[in-house]
Amino acid sequence: MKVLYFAWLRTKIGCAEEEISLPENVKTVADVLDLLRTKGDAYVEALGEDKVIRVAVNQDYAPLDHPVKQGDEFAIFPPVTGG
Amino acid sequence: MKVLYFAWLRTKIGCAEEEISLPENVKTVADVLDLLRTKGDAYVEALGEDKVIRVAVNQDYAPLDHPVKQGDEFAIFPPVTGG
Amino acid sequence: MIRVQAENFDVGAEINALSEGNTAIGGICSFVGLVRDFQHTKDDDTRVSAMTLEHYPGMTEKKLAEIEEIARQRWPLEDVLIIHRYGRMEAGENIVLVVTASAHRKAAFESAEFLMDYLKTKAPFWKLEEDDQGQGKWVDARDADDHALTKWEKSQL
Amino acid sequence: MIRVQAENFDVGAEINALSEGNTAIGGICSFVGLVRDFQHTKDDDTRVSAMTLEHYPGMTEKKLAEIEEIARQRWPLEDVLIIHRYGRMEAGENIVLVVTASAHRKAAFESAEFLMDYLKTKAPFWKLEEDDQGQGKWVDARDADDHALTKWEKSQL
Repeated sequence: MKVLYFAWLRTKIGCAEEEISLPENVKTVADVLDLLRTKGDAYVEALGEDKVIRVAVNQDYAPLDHPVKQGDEFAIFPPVTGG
Repeated sequence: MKVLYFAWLRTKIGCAEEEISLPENVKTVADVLDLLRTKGDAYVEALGEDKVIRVAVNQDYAPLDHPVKQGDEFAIFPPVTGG
Repeated sequence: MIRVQAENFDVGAEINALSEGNTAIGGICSFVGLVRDFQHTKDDDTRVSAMTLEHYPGMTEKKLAEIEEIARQRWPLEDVLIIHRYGRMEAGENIVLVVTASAHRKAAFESAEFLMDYLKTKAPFWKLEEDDQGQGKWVDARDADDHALTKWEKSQL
Repeated sequence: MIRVQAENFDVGAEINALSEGNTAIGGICSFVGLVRDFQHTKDDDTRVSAMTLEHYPGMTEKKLAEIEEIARQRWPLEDVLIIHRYGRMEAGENIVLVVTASAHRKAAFESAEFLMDYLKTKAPFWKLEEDDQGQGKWVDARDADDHALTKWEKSQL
């Protein structure tokens, strides 16, 4: 699955885009975030419980219980500040 | 006193502007309208009780009891429809 | 700034000129009213092809200046422009332009809508519509415009 | 119509192009958001001299198209234009433009304000402000923008 990071999440994690494989037991947005938190300190810090982040699956906002599958485009970013 | 007519009031009365002298007893907007109604059928029809008209004295909207004096600019017109 | 004129105006050029060089402006809201080429659905099928706007020279300028002043007191505005035309205009031509510039989006939107509502009910203009047979008809005032104004008088802005 | 682009745009030319030839349009409302050259009054005195807007290519276009569609369903619009820039912009430059054209004034105003409120809270853009020392800082989302959106969800339009 392709994972994209934007704004301070991108700078904190130090990468804009990466490919991850989903283990069998990873079925929701929350599961993916848990999986990413095992990848090192930068991830733990960026995706910590105290951080306000948003997730989009296939370019639509998705809640924590939204299902995910291998081919999805998974994006993590802060609340938007455009306009 | 200069009296101005606009829109259908102008076309009904057949004049855009006229000069009238104010008798001693003409002290308010209502008095002026009464005076004008004595000037003929076109005036009676244009300024009839059933007509919705607005009055401005010296270029400000004025109610019926607003005082008037000889040097004033007195305008009569329908509700506005600009914009 | 207010302008009452017979000549047409270039909406784009006016907005561009207003924003130029003032970096305190965060948002500019504009509204332009145009002569609509509509069918008289109520009475008949004649098309309105043109109209003439009569106004009250002197009082018009006075009212527009008052309206601008009220808007500037209510909202933190960097700039205000009101242009209102009079005379004969054909379908598709500009009638009125309101532009408001502010540091804040909400102030720009609200003040522009306020200015238009106020113009519609207080500025001394009268529309004479001309159908495609050349017949003129004075347009009646709309209750909806008075209601739009009531909104501003009631609201605690 | 929506456009997501790095290049600047000419507000006036865009508005003029939109109205041309459509005599069913009675009113056009536009809003342009600009980079403000403001003081950081909260933290310090450094001036913001430029900013960079990052966005999510693909999702941006999708969200803007959705927002346009919602506005067209809610209001009787003759035309809609949304332009949003990304990349680096200096103080005074245009960021975003929304233009709505309708037969009716109220529809034009309301839909333009709705589009801006929606853009501010749903379109995937992130501002990195640059002060005059060249330091970048990611801008936090404002609660006020969420509240502006809530208005539209509650209102019976």
